[in-house]
Amino acid sequence: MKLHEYQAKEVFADAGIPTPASALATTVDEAVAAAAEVGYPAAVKAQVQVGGRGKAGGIEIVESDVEAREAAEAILGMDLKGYHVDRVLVEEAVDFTNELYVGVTMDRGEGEPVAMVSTRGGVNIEAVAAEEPGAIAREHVDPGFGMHPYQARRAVYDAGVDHEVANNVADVLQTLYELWADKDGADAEVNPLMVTADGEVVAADAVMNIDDDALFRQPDLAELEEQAAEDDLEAKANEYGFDYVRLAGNVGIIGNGAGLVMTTLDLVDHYGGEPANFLDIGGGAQAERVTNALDMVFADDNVDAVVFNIFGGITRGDEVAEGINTALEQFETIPKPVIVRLAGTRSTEGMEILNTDLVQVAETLETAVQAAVTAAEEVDG
Amino acid sequence: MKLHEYQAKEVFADAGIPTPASALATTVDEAVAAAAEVGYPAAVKAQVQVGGRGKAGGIEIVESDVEAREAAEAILGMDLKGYHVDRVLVEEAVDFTNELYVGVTMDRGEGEPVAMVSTRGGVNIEAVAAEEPGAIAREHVDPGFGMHPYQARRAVYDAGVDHEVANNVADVLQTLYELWADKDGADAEVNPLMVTADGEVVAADAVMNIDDDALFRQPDLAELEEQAAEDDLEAKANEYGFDYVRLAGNVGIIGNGAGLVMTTLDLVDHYGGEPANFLDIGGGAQAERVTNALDMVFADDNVDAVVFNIFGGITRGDEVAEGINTALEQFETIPKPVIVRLAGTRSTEGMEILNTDLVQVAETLETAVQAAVTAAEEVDG
Amino acid sequence: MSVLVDSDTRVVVQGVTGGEGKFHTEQMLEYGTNVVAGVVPGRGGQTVAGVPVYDTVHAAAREEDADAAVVFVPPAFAGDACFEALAAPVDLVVTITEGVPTQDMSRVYRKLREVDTHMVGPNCPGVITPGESKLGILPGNIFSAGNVGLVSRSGTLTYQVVDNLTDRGLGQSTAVGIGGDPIIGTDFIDALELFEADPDTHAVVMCGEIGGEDEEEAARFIGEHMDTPVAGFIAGRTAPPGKRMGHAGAIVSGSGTGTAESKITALEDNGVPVGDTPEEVADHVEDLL
Amino acid sequence: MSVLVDSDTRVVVQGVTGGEGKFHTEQMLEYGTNVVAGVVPGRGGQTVAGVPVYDTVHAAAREEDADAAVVFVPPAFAGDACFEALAAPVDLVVTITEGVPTQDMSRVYRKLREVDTHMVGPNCPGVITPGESKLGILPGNIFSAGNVGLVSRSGTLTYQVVDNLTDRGLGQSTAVGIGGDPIIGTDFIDALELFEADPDTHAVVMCGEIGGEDEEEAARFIGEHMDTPVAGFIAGRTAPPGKRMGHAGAIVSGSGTGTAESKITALEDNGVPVGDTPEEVADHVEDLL
Repeated sequence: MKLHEYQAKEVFADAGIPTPASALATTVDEAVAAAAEVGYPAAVKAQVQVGGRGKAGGIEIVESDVEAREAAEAILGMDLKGYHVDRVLVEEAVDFTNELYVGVTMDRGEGEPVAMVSTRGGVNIEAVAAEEPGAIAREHVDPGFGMHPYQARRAVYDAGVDHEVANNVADVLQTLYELWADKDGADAEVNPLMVTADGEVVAADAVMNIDDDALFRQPDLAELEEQAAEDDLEAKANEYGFDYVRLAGNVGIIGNGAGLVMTTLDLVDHYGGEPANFLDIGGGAQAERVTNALDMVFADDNVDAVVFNIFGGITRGDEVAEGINTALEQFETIPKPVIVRLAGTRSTEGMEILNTDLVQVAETLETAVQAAVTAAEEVDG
Repeated sequence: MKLHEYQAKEVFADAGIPTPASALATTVDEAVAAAAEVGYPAAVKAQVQVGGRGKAGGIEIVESDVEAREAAEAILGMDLKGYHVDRVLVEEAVDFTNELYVGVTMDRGEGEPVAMVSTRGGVNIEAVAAEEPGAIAREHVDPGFGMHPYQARRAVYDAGVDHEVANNVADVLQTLYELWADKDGADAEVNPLMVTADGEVVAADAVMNIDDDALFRQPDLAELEEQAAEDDLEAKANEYGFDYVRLAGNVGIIGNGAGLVMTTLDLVDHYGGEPANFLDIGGGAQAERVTNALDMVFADDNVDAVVFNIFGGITRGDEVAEGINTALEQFETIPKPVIVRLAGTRSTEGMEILNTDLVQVAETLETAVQAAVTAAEEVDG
Repeated sequence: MSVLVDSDTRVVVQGVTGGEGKFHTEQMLEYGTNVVAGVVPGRGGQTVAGVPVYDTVHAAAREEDADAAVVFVPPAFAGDACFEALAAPVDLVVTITEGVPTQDMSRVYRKLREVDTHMVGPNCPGVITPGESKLGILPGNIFSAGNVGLVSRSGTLTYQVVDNLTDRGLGQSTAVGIGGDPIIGTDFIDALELFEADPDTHAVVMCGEIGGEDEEEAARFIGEHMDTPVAGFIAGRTAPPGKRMGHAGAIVSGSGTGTAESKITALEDNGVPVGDTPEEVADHVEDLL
Repeated sequence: MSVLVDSDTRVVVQGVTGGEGKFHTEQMLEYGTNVVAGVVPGRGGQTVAGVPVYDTVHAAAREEDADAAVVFVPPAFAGDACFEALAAPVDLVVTITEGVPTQDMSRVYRKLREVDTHMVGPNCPGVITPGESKLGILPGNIFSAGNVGLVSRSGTLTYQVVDNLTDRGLGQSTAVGIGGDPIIGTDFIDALELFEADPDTHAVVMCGEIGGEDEEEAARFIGEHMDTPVAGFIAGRTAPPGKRMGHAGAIVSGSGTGTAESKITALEDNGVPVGDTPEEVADHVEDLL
């Protein structure tokens, strides 16, 4: 779960990290009033969960009420990399002498958290990491002890931060780590952390992503969650609790287990077709989930044929077959050809149950995919 | 630092450990009103930081306003093992079916915390530990990770706590550990943790001792601190910041460093005298501390002679000598003979500076102690 | 022979009274797994599926000589359940639970490095030595005993590949589903090391997927340290960059690493033939044996 | 030879710009200690007492090849300073600071068990190898080089005993002030082990005091594992039970253990003569050599 910039800044500010004066606005009038309140120059920033907002026209610096109104009118309601902008953060534009980066994330390879500091803030830090890894000081943190204060200091001095602001930056990093740990962070970043002429530091941007698996114990943050799906089908997938990704092709794919579904996609490609989606219905697929999955894939106008591939471990083939029958019986006519392949637990029973008036069956993964590719070509042709 | 029972209960209750309804009273009328409020039967409990209050008459169970008044009149103002009782805790008397013990302390030998549970609560747990160590389940805690929930459960089940209340007891132990860790506890105990007929648990007593060295980061608890010194001299020692213990003999002892002062006591005994006190003025003894130390020992009517033994490491002999001179010059007549022995850093210079009109000097620890014992005998005789 | 589990493995099931825990305990018993105890705090003294229940893993290990644990407890308590198993101690912990908070696993992983216990998972289908013992939720009927080791990040994909192997008469020594979470107890290299040391494993299949660097590192390990031949499969060739596909492992970062291509190249560079389809993987294994 | 420190020991002083830190750095340099760096965050690049200052111990260890650290930082920061020294890493940390919260030391102690570094203290006078190097606040002038090892829980009592030894011409190989806090890095047994392994230590003096069980355990260690003869001293024979005398170690519990009598008996039972006075300790050492 990604927090919006304004949400992350509120969390950071509550923990004591300095942030600019700011206010959220959902209308142009609110935005102008907010700009007047925080004072000029002010920044008007689109609140969408996507990188590169500035270059895409989502951030404007304004010097007057007139400019604030123009910027708010331009940004509110705009489509920014596929996301609709329905709110802006209006904040004090900080006068800075330097831009730093501080961040905390989980190093998967090491299995432990890592805290990072760089004097190369204000830019794409991934690019810095790739091109000049030495420009980022890293401290791996023992998750038993948490980050020792000396580690925050060491990262800051190793990164070459000026002595005048080193203590302030170390404090921000320590606080950021503690937030990350307390709030089940996936990533927590300040980029840039601006250094002002009088040696203060201010978090000019804020990123805070929360581990979805830990939201159950972060009720305050879970409340903030909101759908930021790119389109209606992805919104529907969220509602149904599916892992779903929409793609460009015309072969609809439903399966259980991420690896097997990805493999099905790969086989569609391998046999000359183009996958229309990734849809993992997960383990223990009951009739309702099967119905929902078919509903989703049928609703995608791009889909010309569907391959339904279930390998039963926990999932029982007979239950899936019943689900498919029940789901399809609701349709007067089946909108797109469906090829079903069941394997594993109770798959023989399942294959026997399947209503072959409604679906085509296949014995193996390979033949199922080939049949779906062929069917899609026929429809498409 | 020891919290009073009522203070510890407030801390425990704030953290979610069930405690009986209660109110603090400093007058008889308040006590009667409090008893009426919590309901009868009620317990009237002297708030002094000493064990065995019950046997000493410091706890009474009362059934009516009349009994509450009698108990409060008897307990308020009483002298309980040398402590003056100026407040009582009046609380609901809990009807129990079982008394358990739960506690957390630092195991010095292992260098890590230990959590303990026993079904032998309500009695002197030290005696249980000595006579039947198996009756106390122990869990050593990794101070990096803190106490894992499974450890609380394991301690509770290993102790043989009934299944019906095991979860509740495990919760109390977990909370107690977290309090102990968060608040820099030295010891945290609930004895007894009462089990009621309906399977609830209630902390009928509460012990919370705080690590004095950590009070700087426990401002809320440091505020609670109050002098509970047994007598005026010990109160004065607290004021001066000395480690001081009053003893029964007539040879006053001042020195630097606990081990050396204890050794000086031992030598007084060895040479046939009796130590009047332990007084460690610590390192870096300046004139003011020397003056204060002499003031304290002179103020003890039991003292007939004083041995002043300083071995300089950080402490400089010349500074100590000046301190002694300055301190003694304030007296018109020196009230008791003072034998001084200086060794270590700048001791030669110190010995030269000493005003031998006011003090007697000795070259070695042994001769200094012997001289003091002799002087005390002469005065005493 | 085999790795991690065999018919002597004495298993305790944590969370044995839950829906999944109970169902799969019955399935494991039916398969022949030596399930000697279950653990649920407060349920000690009861019996589930004919197996005695204890309040703590410690007591189960002590009373029933259990040396392996399978964790079915809900995600919020799974980290603690792993710590409990490690402290019992047992030699192997297989954590089936899906959705365990990553920071909990980071703490468990820290502890794992200090102890001798192996851990597999979380979010994994488990470990099976066909004909001897299975710990987890793998469908026993698709496996057959033999000499092919299998290690995989994915559940149902594993079943697919095993199905193809079994169809050809290529039985398995042991199959290890390591799980797709960001932090796992046993990674590819750990499993490959075990297979390399097992004289009865004559070839190994490694099923990877997009995301992370583990397959690349495993490829280097194979090149440098393994004599046993390995065949590979990588899922996610057609996954677009930046999209999260299912579990945490299946995401392609924007840069050049973590892609199917980089993984396939790394494997092939280290002498590992990679199949385009599960069927082709079985072909490669036949060639290698 | 000697234990823990010698003239090759390269020392970094943490908290070198504080009052005590600066004074004792000068004292150490004057004694001949090879102090190569100081550390104070934010003061890197400065010089104190002729010694270069770094922002981190890591940088000091890297740039100046420091292999030992002396900690003079205030109690609130001392635990962190110990962790910093352990991570640098250095081979020896001597923590002088008094009043470090016990829970902080418990965490440091946990870390100590995982690393190869020795730690002495906290709340200790330090370590000295006479004529070579001293790390801490011990008054160098009372020591003389020789073959008697000394280990003590107490500061000024150590000086007293050393004074008596030096007076008789009984020089010291190394003196280790282990400190009287509840949790310390090096205990009696650790120090005795080092002395036993040192061919140039021909006898050892062990100064204990009332409280805890360490002296009793050390006595058993001596009886079972030491060929080098040991003489003992125990302070607090006249201390009444239940009274806290000075630092945390000096408290007698109500029961039979932790008393001077139990410690003296344990030592004597293991062949360690115990002096009634510091003077008598020197007598015993003369007899043992």
